[in-house]
Amino acid sequence: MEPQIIKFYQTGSFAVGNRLLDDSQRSVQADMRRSNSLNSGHRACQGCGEALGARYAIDAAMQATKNQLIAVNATGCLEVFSTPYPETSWQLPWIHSLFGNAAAVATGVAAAMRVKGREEVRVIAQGGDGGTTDIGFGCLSGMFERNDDVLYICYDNEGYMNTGVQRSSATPPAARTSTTATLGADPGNVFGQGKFVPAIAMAHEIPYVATASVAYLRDLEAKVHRAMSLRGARYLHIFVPCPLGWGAASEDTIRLARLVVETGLFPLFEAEHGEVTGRYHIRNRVPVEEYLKLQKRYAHLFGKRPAVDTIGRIQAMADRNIRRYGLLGEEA
Amino acid sequence: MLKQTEGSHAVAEAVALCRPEVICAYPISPQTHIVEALGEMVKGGDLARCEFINVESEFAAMSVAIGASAAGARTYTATASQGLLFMAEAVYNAAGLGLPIVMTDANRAIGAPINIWNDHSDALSMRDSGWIQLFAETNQEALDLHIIAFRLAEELSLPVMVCMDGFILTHAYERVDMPAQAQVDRYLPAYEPRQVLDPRDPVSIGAMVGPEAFSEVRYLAHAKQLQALDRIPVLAAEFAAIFGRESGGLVHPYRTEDAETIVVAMGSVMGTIKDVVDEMRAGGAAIGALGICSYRPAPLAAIRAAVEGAKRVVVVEKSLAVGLGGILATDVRMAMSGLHLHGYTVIAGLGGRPILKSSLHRLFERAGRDDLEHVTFLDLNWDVVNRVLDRERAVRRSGSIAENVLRDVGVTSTPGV
Amino acid sequence: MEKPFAITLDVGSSLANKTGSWRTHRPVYVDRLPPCNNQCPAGENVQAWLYLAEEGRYEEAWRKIMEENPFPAIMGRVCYHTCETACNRGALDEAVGINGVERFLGDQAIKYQWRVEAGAPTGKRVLVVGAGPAGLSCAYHLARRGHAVTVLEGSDKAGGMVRYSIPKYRMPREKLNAEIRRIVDMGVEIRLNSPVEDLCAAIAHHGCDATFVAVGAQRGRHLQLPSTARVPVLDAVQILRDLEREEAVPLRGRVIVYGGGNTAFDVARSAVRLGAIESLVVYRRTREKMPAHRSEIREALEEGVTLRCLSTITHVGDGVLTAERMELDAKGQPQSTGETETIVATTLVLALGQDADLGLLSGVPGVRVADGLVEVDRNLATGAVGIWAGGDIVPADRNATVAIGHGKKAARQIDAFLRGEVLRRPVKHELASADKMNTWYYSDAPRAIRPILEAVRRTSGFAEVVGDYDEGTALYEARRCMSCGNCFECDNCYGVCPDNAVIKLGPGKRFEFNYDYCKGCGVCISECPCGAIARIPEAI
Amino acid sequence: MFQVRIHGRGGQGVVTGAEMLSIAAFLGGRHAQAVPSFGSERTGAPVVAFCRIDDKEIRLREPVMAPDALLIQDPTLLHQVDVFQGLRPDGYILINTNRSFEELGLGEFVAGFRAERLATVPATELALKHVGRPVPNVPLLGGFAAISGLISLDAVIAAIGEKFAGKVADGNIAAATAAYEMVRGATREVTHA
Repeated sequence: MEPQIIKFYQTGSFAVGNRLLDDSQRSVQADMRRSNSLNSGHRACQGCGEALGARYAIDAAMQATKNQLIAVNATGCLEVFSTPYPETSWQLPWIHSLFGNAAAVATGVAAAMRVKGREEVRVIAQGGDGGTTDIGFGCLSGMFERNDDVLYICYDNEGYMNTGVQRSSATPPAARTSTTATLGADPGNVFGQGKFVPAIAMAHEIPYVATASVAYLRDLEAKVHRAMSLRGARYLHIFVPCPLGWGAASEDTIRLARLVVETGLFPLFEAEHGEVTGRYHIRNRVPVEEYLKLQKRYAHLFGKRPAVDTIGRIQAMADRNIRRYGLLGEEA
Repeated sequence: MLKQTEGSHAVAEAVALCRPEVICAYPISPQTHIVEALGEMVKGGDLARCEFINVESEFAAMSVAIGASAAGARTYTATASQGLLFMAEAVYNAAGLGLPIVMTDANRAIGAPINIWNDHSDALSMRDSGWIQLFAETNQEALDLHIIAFRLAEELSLPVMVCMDGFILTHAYERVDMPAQAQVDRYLPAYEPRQVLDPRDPVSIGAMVGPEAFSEVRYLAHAKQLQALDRIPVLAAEFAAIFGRESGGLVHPYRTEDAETIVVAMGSVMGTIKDVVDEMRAGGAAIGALGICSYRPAPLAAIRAAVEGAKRVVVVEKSLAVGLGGILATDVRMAMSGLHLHGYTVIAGLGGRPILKSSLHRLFERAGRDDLEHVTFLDLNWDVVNRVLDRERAVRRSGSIAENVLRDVGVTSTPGV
Repeated sequence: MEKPFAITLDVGSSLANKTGSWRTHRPVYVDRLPPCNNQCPAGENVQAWLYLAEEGRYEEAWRKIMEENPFPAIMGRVCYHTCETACNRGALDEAVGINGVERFLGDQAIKYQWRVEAGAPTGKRVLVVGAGPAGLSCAYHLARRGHAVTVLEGSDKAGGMVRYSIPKYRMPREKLNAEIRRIVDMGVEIRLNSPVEDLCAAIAHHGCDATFVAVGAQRGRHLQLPSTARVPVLDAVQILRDLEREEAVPLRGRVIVYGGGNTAFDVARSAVRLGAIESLVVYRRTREKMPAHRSEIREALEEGVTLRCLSTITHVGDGVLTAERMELDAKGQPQSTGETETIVATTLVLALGQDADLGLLSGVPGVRVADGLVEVDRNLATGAVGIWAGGDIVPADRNATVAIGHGKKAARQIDAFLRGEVLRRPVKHELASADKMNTWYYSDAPRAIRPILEAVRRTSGFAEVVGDYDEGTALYEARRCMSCGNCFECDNCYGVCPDNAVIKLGPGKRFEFNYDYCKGCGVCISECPCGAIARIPEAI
Repeated sequence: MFQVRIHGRGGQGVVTGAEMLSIAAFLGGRHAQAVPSFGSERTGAPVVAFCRIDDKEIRLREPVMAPDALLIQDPTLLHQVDVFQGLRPDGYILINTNRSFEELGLGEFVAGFRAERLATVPATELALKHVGRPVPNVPLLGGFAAISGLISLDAVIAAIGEKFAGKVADGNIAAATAAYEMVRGATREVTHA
């Protein structure tokens, strides 16, 4: 992640804007002229992390490309809430084809632009975790392997929210979904399954892979900018809380997106050609309970008899991430 | 220019003459030679300004095609059989979005049991997808239909599938008359998309449409196909004017004028049927044939006009609606509704079973005597079938029918029960 | 473009869908009361002037202070800055160095000779008795409002206790003089050497329409100690006054200061500077109970002052004092133990507090005095119409900042009185307490350390002990302010709204909610760093 | 219509042989249709290909059931597959072998056929010599031109030019020419016998 070079300011680089900074150093979201690529009137739930993540990412990409951008959208919440006939919230050329083919459709758009000599027009494909890590995975891997000039953005809310909160391969262990009931000996989603697609993306040795969270806007925007400065296949995996699916308060969306990072459960890093080149160092490490407790999908871990073992296993996952990605910085 | 070449190669050359901008390729027999040849032309520079993309599946092939077409590129791909089914979701989607993609389907059976040989099960499974589906009788027609297909697709903003029999045409070396680039350019103007993804005029393509408008959207798709019924003959006539030969159109009647028996079929088998018709005509039989070129849209009026003077209609089709009978035959019956004709359905050539002239002779003779069942399976090995059926009546057990048939045919070494 | 029906849509058409109807609660922008402002006895709008200072707009920041307090340079030195104790940032890392920034701004004003103009003349005349911080503050605020002010001062210099009880090492005189000069330059007349003995007479003499009395408490309390010898027993107030007049003071040898207030420490620290062998503060309770400010005690100890707590002096002998050890009872009150010890002493200084001399009020009808203090209402009005009192002579904490606050308050009341208006008390905003903040957004930024004069150099003279912030440091400190409860245009609400329902109005204009689209999710409220958005239920 | 059936094994260029035959016929002004007996055979498995030659458009799409000529690229198939099925009594047989029909044990079988329409040619040997690889298809076409007169050696050489280039084309032309000469010599002997 590109460090923002500022002296010291009241809000540093954490808030969206900063009136003390030069315009060019402020976030895209602080800009009155931001494109609002995903406009008001969309039908996302209150506090939707995906709606937020999509506007953050696409606005940044719009800025990076001087609005020469086309978006391809997989089926999912984002698609459904943004384009119910007769209204669309998108302000840029946008196409939705199917659930599992956003990466491939984007390849096609990029090919068309190349053949027409309009290489200044850039292409983004986007989808939820279901459309990315599960059903769209084949097309995604194919796009990576061919190194097509596409930035694929996965908005990860850890489940099939559009269809009523079912488990996906991005659903974390112990989480309750409508297909991982909190019943039996191991309630919620099982441990030892699922996949972390950023790491798989890295295995394709594509030019750029990064993770981001809607709670770290400047970092997210810097990653989009970095991605758009490169050609070839790029992947950005953005953590976007789902208040509905997770049983969280709508106002806690960003708080959750922050805590998941500060616990170590979701590492923020970036990688080029398969090698990690940067990571966010946890600023204020917190135990996983602080994150889990805010969500009803983990309610079965707490209560009168807390599931200490299970919480311990989740903490171990966070600790492993911290070790693996060096999330505590030099003092660690 | 006349040349002796493979059907696949002829199609590839014709596609190249159409100046495609994006081609997606995924290997599946018997379509591979087409995209191989195109890949060579792109890589070698003979086909300039074209992106050739090796995708990871047919689903991706059609998806890439969707993206490219929506972004305003003239787009082509080819597939067959399982490949067509694997891309089925995207096939429907391309039609729903009204994207003028042209695709070759090198017709092939669908498994299980896996079978690489020719029949029409694949294409016909997509009959309701919203694509225009044109069937070629010869390699000449196959290459001509691709040129017509791009024109038709782009005029209507609908995808067109050109169907040609796998192996029988794709792998056949025949004489074809390859058009000149100037001719093709005269016939096929540059692609001007009806809707396009372009930052200069942004739109959202692919909205979610609810009950309040979905029926209307579907009706409009239907209306567009009906429009195609008018355009296809016109485009065939224009084609004839520029290229000097008949290709395309809705149907191809052959000696139907005074025919009492009219054989209806699609694809390359029409050649064999025509030979048989000639031979039977020489023997005094009043028989003719009707080739269907435009399967979708279904040319109901043209079929009706061609058959209404006859006494009987024999539909010979390389497809089977399991549990019903004919697929093409059902369409033909619809065209005949109200006409008092005998209608016979013949299921033939499944999975590459040769359709022999001798068998057709016997078949049509029986038909002429109205001595046919309503649904006939041509050259079926009844011994094998009956043995399996008898056994299954006796023993209730599950298992692979294919395995049992092979055992009875004597191909496997496993002793029979 | 001839678009396919229903499948292809025109961009931005969702604006037709007014999602605001989903809302059950609405966010509302508010200004909450920052704890610093809430705490400031002078009523300074600390957050507001820090906001200006952090943009480098020093003169505007200074003028913001000057709206409440005419003495930033003095405050930046003698104010005990309880605002910093209240500062929400203290819980995050360390409180903002408000006092240092204030001094910086005050000094900037002196350096660049920024001035404040008097208001358009009203034709009214006000008499102020006492040119200490309360009186001068009152005079200043009245002058700003266009009233003619005459200040009567008994001493030969203006400044009151700031001058006469705070040593130079804490309050350099050129700064003090400059800030008083600025008030004089506004047209305020200060008559020195003009003690008032009869207020009614003075009012009649000067023909004024209202009066503010702030003569201060300048008489050191005396304690009659059993004495058997010649150890001189001196009054702390008198010593400090003598120091100011640069008269010789007998602070040599072993100096014992009896008392635990700031005055005691001012004397003890002065004794160190004057070459005393020992400077010992004796106090009858514990160090924690000392009324002196922590910084004062800390700096004194650094300079070599020693403490003897839980001791009372019971007898003055020949070169020695007798002290009795005390114990705290259950209520925290010191109780005798009967155990005594002796302390070698050259001089004993009594610093047991001060009383006011209120003789001038004795003939004023309606003015009541009780326990040595003037009775006033919450608006500092005495029982006599047209007469207000403030500063050390009314019941309140006795320090310069409180006095300055009194001066301002009285001036406002007097102004309303002169205009025939009733001053309406402004609605006090809800406090911007820490729980309303989201401090995640503030960068880690430990407090800047103000340069402190080395102890060796301090003890050898009266140079100012606590140094100034340079501009960079002042800016840094200003920018540590979290702007509690007041929008500082960080754009968070504008950024974090999933529905783009926040309208950014441009620099300095803050934001508006677009209730057509706000779904009421509350993310803006959660993520507002400074707690400037409230959540209220929709009427359903 | 003249129908040719070519038997061989995967890797021996059976299909290519049929295609080149059709090209040669086309170059001779005829209509021709070459088709493989479609399959996914791998190297070594028995393979069949067909070629029809006519003076008018060929519409027939069935496999060649009654060939006018058989080209057998691998004599080991004689014992595995009924290669002679449907062969017309006046048909041509050309076998890739060093041996005679008698030596192959076919003496009795071919007795009823016209002797001048029977020939063997060591096509693999010729291919190895001229091309360097055991691909007997092209020399057999040379032999077929000689035995049948249906296509000319020039047309075969032209067809080779369409399929191959450079040294491979040259080698195949040499092999086809050699086979042509050998078969012509042999059939002349028969004719004159």
